[in-house]
Amino acid sequence: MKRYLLPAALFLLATLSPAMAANVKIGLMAPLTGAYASEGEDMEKLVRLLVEEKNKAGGINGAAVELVVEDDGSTPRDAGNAANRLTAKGVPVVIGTYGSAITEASQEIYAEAGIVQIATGSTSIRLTAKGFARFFRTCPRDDEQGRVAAETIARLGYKKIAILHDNSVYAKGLAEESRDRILKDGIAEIIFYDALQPNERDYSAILTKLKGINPEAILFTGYYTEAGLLLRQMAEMKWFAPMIGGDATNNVGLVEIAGPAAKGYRFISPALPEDIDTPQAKAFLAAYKAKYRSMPSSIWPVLAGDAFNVLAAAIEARGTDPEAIAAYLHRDLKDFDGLSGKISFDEKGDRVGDLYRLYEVDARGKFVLVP
Amino acid sequence: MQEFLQQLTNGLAVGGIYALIALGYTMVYGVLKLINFAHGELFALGAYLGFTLLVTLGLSDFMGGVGVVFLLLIFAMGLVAIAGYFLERVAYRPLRQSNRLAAVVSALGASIFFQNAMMLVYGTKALVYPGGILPSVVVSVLGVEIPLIRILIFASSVLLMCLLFWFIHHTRTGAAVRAVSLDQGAARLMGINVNRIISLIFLIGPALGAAAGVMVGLLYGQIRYDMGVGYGLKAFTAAILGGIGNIPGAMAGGILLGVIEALGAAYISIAWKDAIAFFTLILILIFRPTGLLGERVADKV
Amino acid sequence: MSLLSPPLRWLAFFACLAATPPLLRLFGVDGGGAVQIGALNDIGIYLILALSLNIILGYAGLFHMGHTAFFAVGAYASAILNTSHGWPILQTMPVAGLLAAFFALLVAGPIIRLRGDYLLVVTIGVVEIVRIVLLNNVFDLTGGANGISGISRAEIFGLRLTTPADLFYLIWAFAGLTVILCSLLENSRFGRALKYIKQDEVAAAGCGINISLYKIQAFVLGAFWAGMAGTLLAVKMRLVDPESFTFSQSVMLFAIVILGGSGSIAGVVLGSFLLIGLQEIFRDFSQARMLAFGAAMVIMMVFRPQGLIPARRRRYDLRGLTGVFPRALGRRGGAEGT
Amino acid sequence: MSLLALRNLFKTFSGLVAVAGISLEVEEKAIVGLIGPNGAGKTTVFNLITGNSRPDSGEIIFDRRPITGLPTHSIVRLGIARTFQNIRLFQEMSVLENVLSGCHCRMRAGLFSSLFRPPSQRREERAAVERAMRELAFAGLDERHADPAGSLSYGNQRLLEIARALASDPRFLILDEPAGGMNDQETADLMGLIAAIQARGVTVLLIEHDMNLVMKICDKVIVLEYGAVIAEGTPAQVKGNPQVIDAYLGSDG
Repeated sequence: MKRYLLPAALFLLATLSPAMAANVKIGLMAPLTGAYASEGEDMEKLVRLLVEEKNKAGGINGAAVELVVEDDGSTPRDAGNAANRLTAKGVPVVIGTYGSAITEASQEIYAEAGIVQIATGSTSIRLTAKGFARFFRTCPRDDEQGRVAAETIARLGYKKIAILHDNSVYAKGLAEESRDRILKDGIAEIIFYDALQPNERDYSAILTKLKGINPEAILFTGYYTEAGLLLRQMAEMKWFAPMIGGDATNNVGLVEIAGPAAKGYRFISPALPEDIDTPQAKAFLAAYKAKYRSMPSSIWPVLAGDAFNVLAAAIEARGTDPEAIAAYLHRDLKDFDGLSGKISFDEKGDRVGDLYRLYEVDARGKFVLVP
Repeated sequence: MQEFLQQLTNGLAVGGIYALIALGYTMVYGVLKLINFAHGELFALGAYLGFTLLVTLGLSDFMGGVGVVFLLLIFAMGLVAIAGYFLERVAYRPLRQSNRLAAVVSALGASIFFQNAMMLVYGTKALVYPGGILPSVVVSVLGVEIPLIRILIFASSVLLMCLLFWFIHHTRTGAAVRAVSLDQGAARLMGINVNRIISLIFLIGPALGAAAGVMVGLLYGQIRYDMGVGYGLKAFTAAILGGIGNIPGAMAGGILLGVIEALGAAYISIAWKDAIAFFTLILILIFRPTGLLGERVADKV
Repeated sequence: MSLLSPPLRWLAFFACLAATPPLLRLFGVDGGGAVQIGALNDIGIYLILALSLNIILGYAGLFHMGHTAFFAVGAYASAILNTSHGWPILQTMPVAGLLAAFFALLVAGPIIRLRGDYLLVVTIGVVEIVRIVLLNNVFDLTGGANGISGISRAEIFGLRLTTPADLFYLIWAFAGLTVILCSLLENSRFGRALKYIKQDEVAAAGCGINISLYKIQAFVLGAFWAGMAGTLLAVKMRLVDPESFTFSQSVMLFAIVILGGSGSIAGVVLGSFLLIGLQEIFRDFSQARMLAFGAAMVIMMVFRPQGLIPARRRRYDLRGLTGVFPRALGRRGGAEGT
Repeated sequence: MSLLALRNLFKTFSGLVAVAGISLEVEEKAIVGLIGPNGAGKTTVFNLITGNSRPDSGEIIFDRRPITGLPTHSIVRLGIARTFQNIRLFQEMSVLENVLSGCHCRMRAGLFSSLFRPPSQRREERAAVERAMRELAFAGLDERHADPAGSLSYGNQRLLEIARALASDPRFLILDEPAGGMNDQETADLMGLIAAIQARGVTVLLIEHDMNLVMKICDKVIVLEYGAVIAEGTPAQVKGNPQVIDAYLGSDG
């Protein structure tokens, strides 16, 4: 008989505890495993810190915030399961996720459950073209980034360029946007347009091919790992063509991989954490560095933090009814002082305001804002 | 013509690494008729151990150049050989008598286990080998510029292969290995301790994989816990291409696969690189059902 | 064990399954058990796929580790027909199966003569090529890395299937049908022919079995079923993309058949529940989830190399056939050794 | 009238001449023995007849129809069945299912009828099981029908192979060293069985090293050496033939 006492007691405790404190559940769907695991880890660390600070300051309208985290595994299939789990746990709002295809796999599930979803790194245009009333994103869209890329190439005066993507949802979208904008405005001649295979290592064949074509500049719209490898292997081959990247190459990992070859590499990206001049951003990032002894490796975790901030503001104003929260975000939230600058959403849920800046990697491997 | 030669050398460097890993598959298959699906992960483990030796133990501070590479290879190969030994003892020896597919599934389980163990220990972020271990000098041969590091790596791959070929074909233990691969029962009757030979195979095979791992780390810098899957699949394809179980076959298959990929990327399309490699494999196997150098398997009636 | 004859045992099994969704809701499991039902739906689709692979790998003994290629062909066929030609999704199922079967015919023809491990690597090559074809958006059909989304809801007799519980009954009805057809197949001339080929090809040819024809038929039938399972995936996910059809999924199906019991329907069912279920159960280990899963695979294989429920020899109904025929030789009863 | 005729058959295996211009005939309902020292090409001739390997040149005529180059499964359907020198049974399947495999070419149920099971398919199955049990009884193995083939004794496995071959209702049965590994009692039983097979109207061609068996049971004996026929005739004629003795005992000259 004694043997059954302990499990029985535990069971009772488990069923009783949630009933007591009616706290505010906020869902976080992030890639804790799989290809984008490094972005996911920083996302969770940053949002948890924000939750701790919010709870220390008395929570939202007196109720403690409970962060419910689910791993989307960087794949559409796992994202579907993660979304089902979050909806089952009855979260009114969800922050996430980073990859475009992965967010897309969860949109339908959250829309059906009427949950407000704020994507943090999915820049594919399609996500806000399907009319989901409660879908928002704190990251900009590919077409805006395409426009900025085209303008940058025009400003730097390159006439013959090569465009390289990696066939992923994000990279291909950005490559197409940039190409269409460059051709429409007659900015330059595109002498190479193809995709490399992601998570490879040897890109010597592609670089040799590009060397033969000898473009004035290469626009690479893929992720930072491949960008780093391309730069490193170009240096190895003692052949250099100026390279410009999209916002997914904004990660310190690029400098680690490329080493000295990263010098002179330019990329387009929303403002970096260090360059955010808002006071609350500086304070928060100092707290982040104190707790985790390192800065977030890119802007994406910061945009996840902003998603939390706008949701907290909406819940404080309208309570936890998703319908009211969505309405608040659409109409009442204007120029909200977020970590990544002013935040407001248009009717489709996209973020308003130009966010993109041009960055360059300096000799010491630091990302420097190009005026 | 210039670009063709350049692409050829690109292919050779990649092919050297595929060949080195393929040797691990071929040796294990030759003796046990088992596809060691966990071999790709042992390759990745070699890369990670190389990183640990270089960075955490600070090997790179006080020694430079070829001395470091030699030490790295020895340590990484030694440690991964031990991992290979335990892999065989735990996951394969109990299944030696049962049907072959049971061992294949056990290998798949071991591969998933190793991969995730590395993820937990080393984290999900890609780690990068410190630069500057080997001088980044470009040597121009016949007008083709080849980075020195690629030549070094190709040369050491070929060296290790020749060493292995000499060991298998010109030493007593090598003869024992060949005997066991032909017929375990007969070999046992001849007084060969089959278990010891198989353990030896699981020391050498994984060690070669580890060597390739260190080389990939030095050449490309960036290593991830799941890189074993891609390289493992390619090397396994190369081993089959050359005729599984046949050491020169693994060398030929690996180098051929590297060249096919490079030329396919250069002259057909970079997005279809892997598809071209696999398509070529299927074509070759249709006309040579046991690989390029594999023996004709006539079924004795 | 023989309390219930096999058909009754299966009936009981499916009855319990059918009762699960209402029971989950009854016990007030949070979210009406949507997560548990979602997991069961996953297991159901994998079971259908594993049973179709069992025809090729389990019965015919062909080393096939590229079954996801046929699954992908079916899923994409359904997605394309649904999104750009407006077909109701469930109507696309037969076409998805036929296209996958045709693709199998195309692929199996030249490679059927290959032996064991060479066939294995070719099938792996096929699944990698299919994934790259899907990724590179060939003929602008497959939608590249985005895949194809916006697949419409399934409808049966005017009833729209929206909740996971609706999908549950659709998927498990199909799984039940698959179990029935596989057992009919297993105990028929066709099934026996495949088993003879698996044991000894030369002897099978010596009994008048057209080896290549039967191997290709096994491949085509397995692919047809996997293609239809592709439609179910399209119905469940409402989005198909290249990353859902990877080599590691083929590996999982291969492991389910071998671990569960090659050539045994009950074994494959248990294998599906175990291998897919374990991944869900270990979920609360989060990052260590797959570590435990890999170790579990090795341990299970080491302790049950013949599979958890190995295939049993079929017992024939010999009423009125024993002891009635003339003997040319005396009775050879005992197993006297020579 | 000869049921089977080989005309000038040639077969080389990468240089080694296994069959050098063999011509022979097997009369219907006869028992013909094919003997000769090891390596004389006996099993190769069998493999050529059953389509397991293809002749370089020459013709194989069965029941006045050329069957050279046909695939094995078509040859079996025409009525030629065989056993193998080293036993090739389906070890893990039941004795009954082993014999059922012989019935395979006499049945028609394809994939669809296997699934939807029309009455014709059910009748066909029952008839096949009945035939298999009949052949098992004929070979005396009917009580072992449920045991796995691998559990039978060596001699019984030989008999099971014969039962399996008979299940395909052949007109021509090829036995490849049926008495190999059998003791005297089993060999005697085998003779009885072969006689019974002949009584059923089946023509038998057998390779055998047990001269006692060959001389007692064969109507005609053909002697092969180095891939060529060196003698042919009744057992008595062949026994006295000096060339045959040389071939076997080696000439001392």
